[in-house]
Amino acid sequence: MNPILHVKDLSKSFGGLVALQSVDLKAETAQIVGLIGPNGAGKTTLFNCLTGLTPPTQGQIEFRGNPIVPQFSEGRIRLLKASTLLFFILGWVWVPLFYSLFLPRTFFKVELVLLGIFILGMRCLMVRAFVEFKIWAWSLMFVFLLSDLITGLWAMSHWGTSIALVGAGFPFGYVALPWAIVAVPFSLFFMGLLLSRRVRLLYGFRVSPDALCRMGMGRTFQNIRLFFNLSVLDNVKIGFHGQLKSGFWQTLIRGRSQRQEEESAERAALEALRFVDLQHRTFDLASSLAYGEQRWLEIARALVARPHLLLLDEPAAGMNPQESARLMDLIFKIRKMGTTVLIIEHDMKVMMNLADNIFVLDYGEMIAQGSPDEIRDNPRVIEAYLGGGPSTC
Amino acid sequence: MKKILGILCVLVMLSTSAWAESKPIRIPVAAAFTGQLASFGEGIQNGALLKGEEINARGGINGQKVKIVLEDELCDPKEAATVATKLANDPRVSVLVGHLCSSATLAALPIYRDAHLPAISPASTNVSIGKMSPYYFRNVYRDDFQGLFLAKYAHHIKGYEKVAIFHEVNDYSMGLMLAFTKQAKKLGIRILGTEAYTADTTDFKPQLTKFKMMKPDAIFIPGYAPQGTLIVSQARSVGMRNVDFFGADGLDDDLMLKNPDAEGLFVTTPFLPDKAGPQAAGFIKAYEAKYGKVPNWFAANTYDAVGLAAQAIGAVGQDRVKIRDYLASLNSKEKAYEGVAGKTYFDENGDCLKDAFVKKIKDGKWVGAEKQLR
Amino acid sequence: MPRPQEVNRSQVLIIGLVLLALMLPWLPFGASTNYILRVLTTAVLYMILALGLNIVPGFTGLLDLGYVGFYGIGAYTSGLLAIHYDLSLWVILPLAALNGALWGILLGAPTLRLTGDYFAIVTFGFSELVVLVLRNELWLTRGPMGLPGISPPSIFGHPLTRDWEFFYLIVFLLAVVFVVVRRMEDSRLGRAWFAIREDEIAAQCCGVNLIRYKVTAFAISASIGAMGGAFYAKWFKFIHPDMFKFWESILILCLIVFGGMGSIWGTMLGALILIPLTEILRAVLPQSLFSARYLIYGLILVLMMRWRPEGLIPFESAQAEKAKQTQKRLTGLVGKE
Amino acid sequence: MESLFEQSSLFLQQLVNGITLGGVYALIAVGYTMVYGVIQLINFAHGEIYMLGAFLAYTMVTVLGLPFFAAFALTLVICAVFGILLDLIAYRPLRNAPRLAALITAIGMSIFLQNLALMIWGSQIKSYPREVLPPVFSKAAWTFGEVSLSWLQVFILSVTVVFMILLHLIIHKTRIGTAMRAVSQDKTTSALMGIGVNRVISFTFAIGSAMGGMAGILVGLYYNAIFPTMGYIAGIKAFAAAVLGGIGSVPGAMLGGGVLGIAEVIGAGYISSEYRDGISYAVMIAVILFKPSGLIGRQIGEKV
Repeated sequence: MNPILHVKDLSKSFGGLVALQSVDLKAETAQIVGLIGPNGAGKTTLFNCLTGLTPPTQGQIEFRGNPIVPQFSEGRIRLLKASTLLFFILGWVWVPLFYSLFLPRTFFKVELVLLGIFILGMRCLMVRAFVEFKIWAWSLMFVFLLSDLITGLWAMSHWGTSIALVGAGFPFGYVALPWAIVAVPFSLFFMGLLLSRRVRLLYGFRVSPDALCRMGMGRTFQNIRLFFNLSVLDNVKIGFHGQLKSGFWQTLIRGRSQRQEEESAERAALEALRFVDLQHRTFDLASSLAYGEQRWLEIARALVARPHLLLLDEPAAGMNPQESARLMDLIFKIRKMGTTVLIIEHDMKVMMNLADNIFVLDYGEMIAQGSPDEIRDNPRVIEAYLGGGPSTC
Repeated sequence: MKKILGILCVLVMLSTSAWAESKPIRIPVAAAFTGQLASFGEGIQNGALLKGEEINARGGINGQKVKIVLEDELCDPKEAATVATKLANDPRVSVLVGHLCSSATLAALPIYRDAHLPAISPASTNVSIGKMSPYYFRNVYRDDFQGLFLAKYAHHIKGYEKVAIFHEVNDYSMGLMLAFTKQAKKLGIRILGTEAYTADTTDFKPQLTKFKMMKPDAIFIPGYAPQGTLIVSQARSVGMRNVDFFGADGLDDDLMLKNPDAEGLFVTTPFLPDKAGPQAAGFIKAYEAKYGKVPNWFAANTYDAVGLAAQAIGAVGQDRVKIRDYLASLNSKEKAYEGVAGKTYFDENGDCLKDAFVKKIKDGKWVGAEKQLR
Repeated sequence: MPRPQEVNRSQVLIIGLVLLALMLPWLPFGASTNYILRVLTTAVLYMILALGLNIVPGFTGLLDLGYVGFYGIGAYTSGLLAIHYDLSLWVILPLAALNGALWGILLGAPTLRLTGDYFAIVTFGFSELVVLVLRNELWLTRGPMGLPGISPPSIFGHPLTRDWEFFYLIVFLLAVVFVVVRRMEDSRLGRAWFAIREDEIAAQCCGVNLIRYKVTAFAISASIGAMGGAFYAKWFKFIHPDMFKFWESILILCLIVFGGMGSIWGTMLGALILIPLTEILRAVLPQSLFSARYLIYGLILVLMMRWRPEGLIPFESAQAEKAKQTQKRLTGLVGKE
Repeated sequence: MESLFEQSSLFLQQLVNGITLGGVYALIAVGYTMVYGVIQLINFAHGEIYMLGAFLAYTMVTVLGLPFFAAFALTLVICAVFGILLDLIAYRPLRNAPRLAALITAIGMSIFLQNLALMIWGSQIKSYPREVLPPVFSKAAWTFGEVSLSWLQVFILSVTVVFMILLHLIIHKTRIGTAMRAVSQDKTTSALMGIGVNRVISFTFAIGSAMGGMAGILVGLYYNAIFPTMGYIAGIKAFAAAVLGGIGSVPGAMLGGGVLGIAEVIGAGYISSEYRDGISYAVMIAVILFKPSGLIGRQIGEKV
């Protein structure tokens, strides 16, 4: 069986500081996986990498069989980009140049030709930035598309269709209608292509956190991040966001499908709240909740979308023993639903009882892995926890 | 329920009776009395109040006193529209004197038109105003006339061959610039360059430096005095020593006198104290007695506009449409209103034909130019 | 059958306000009726503008200082279409809104990934550039000469000229905008905006695509602003670049800060109080002080931020009220079942 | 090739004008950049302090009859105090509030001050009377053909450069400068290290405001014009300069001011004087969009 989450050789460094170093981690479906380690071991950084908030420096993460970090080596990506560049140069430079050869020679004034060449050069230069999703390249691209269209149309109205069709634009607009006809659909197609996850990965883009969430990854935060000024119900409904589809027009028209969606969101939210036993606070503002309740709410918000993988960052922090016990029950229940739970926890007792499999991080390195019993007896773990800090370096 | 109705009835009676009881005839004067153009507004205010007092001293209009009501619109089109609505819906108002800036006038115009309220502008010179409403009159010449006049003056009297234009980006300034350019080209004056500035700039040096290299005989500044005085000083400081400056009535402001660099600058003006007719002498005397300075053209034109309004009310009573018809009937030299700033009579657009004069700064004072264009 | 006590308060309020608005032109204010109506039309126009602006800083939590740019774009779209093509208001309004939205997307798509302050500054620059273009492109906008002679709107061939007709028209527009904004707020879209406002990172981890929802918010806000501008041009019959200066943005921002950023009723209340206040100031203040009336708006911004940053009707209480309504509805449903 | 010579001297003259303008922008930009560096706030009211500086000196010279250089020095002090007060009254209570609140307060403060000045001094353009200024200011310091540099320009440039160097030394060589740099990195940690954060912030405001006030006087002298709305446009342009150079960096402000001043003057002289202000806005937008760290600023990462 494929693991639901597979982290391979993942590294992350901030400037000179190495936060994660060649971490490997595997989680099977409906497993509870624990992640422990002393403070500053890189647990939260790992979570941020998993949810797409921080791009890893190196390595691969596969979630439900999909890679979510650019999947090729640097060289492969460079090759891909180079070939795209070639493709682009053909499109962006050759076509207008070719057409401009048909122009009457009187049109070529030195400044205009220089301007044209300069702009074409800019087009070539921006291709890479374009593929890398740089804002400026995209804005320029838009301007170019517009200018292609306008100059093409202008040339057509000025010299008549037939001349424009052989590319009368160069000195004044450097491109003409035929080029616009080629370029616009081509560019639109390419833009659309870049929006799909697989192609973006191919070009070295990571998957964004919201896309990951919609793929079935839910998380809570170490320092609680709720929508404090909204009601508890709305908080949970936002967690259901990815499950809904209605956009601007549906919202405006309020058709049947939109109302049904809203009802389904409401039902799911209420159910999730009942699941974490918060239904009595449904209509209060999140800011009015007690600390422990806020933790439950965060879990409910992450759960409502029925994620395949739930990441819990120190869920038991600030909870009393009774609540911790309830939390354990809850996590078992979540596992029973078929959800994998990856959990960071300091409370060893909780962890030993809970986890099927434990990973231990220390100074960004995965130092141990195994069942709770194995971990308990592992000398390196004991050293990391008891021997403490810098001496192990 | 009865109670509420009762209160409403009382309110209605109160409000209607309040209007009916007001005795003096109200002549509102709407212009910018504060803000950047306040010094123009000051002339307008003084002229209007002086005329109001004089009318009242002579026993008012048919025995009724006149009350001049000042409405400040800051030369802001939005404010002008609000003020216009207020006036248009005030039944005590049958004619008004107003609007200084053309943009304010254009915003207020449709409101007066819809309310059939005649208005006389003493200072809006924009070309496009006249045709837009039959209820709008002005006793000042238009920008195109002024621009044409200046071009002729520059050519025939001053003999300029190369002129640069430095205009503000506003309706008044650009109207003048276009008219001047058109006429100058006909007369064979070379326009070396046309540059622009906005009202909130104080740095004119880049444009002036450019002008300096062109070596013009003179620079035409069709703008307002606050910027005009800066332009002149900065031009001197970038090293333009032997260049003349001239402008239109927007520069006709005492602010220019404080600037020693402005010596020799000449402007067009609709009113020239030393060249004015005999009926102006009394006005100038009274004005000097009251305000301690020589009246400018804003004061004179407003003085005339208020007088014209009063004459109309005296002739046909406080009826908006009748006043409008009366004003429109003053359509020839014979029927013209004799004011301190010359005769006022209207063409079919409500525009008037008037003479322009040239005055210049000499020893820190405005004096009429020796040679006037006839 | 809903029992009488189940009719909720805001519905009563809405019906009451609409009735009041419809009655207003016929109340006996004597000769000043038209003046009052004009001031109120301005107030309602600003209510619309404030509702539109509110979507960006109020719902999405981004300071937008360039709102007046869209207002100006709408006004000039409307004015130019009216002058050159003599289109009806009902064609112009959607076109202006569309044009506003287009520029909103063009500006928003690259800028919305900036952090708060930079975003504010870029939007500010945008609005100033709009004014510059309106002022200098004479061939299109006649520049500082303004656009006079815009025809008044007409309904079924009857041209509107009287003040009460414009008042009814703007109240109708307000009703439309109100319904639109209410629907946005109480939906998946609105919740996504609120989530972004409250915590961008958490929102992202809940599956909210930040850029998409920010751009949507910006575009909707811009189109409402442009619609306000379109009405303005048709109502004023004259537009001028100076009408769309940065001050207007500040004024509208002041309205929503005063009323309560993020709460619909708050923004409307803010406009309803502050806009007529200008007219009261005109009557009360001496002439020399009136030109400095913006002093009061500046003071309002500072004091509100210091003592009551959430405004007259705070966002939280609006949300709490909404939650209460939902509770009533849901318990009602449970009761029926 | 006389025309070529003329062209080049025109260009040189424009360059001189541009550099002077840039120096002024740099002086204002310093205030923005320092405050932003320390508390990450765009102090919109800074442009107003610049305006107040010009007006204060004007009042002192005309009403109180002080000699020019005394008024100059006194204005710097008053502006510094004013900056501290501004922080104390408006911004300090909001230190822990959302950034939006502080930004709105800054805008409100700017409008308030501008209109206050409008009430006090009126909207008419004022200028320093010539009698009170050192007469040497209007003389040319250096003339080469058509290109000239006046003593006033020399004065402005030298004041700018001297104060910039002084500022650089303060920030990098003194205790308080070190404290400022520490606070700009992390307020909480600095407080834990025993730095009086509020004192440092006050100091920052004082220095920035003094510079702003000084720029106000210099501009008032250079263009001979003081009016209540002068701070608005100049403030925005100076902010653009600060962003261009890299906000948070003092040499950056200097560089940004110079580049923007030259760009503006050259743009107004050669491209279009109508779009003069637009050049600054466009530069600002472009820099923010494409290189938010500016020419020599450091990248400010967002904390997750």
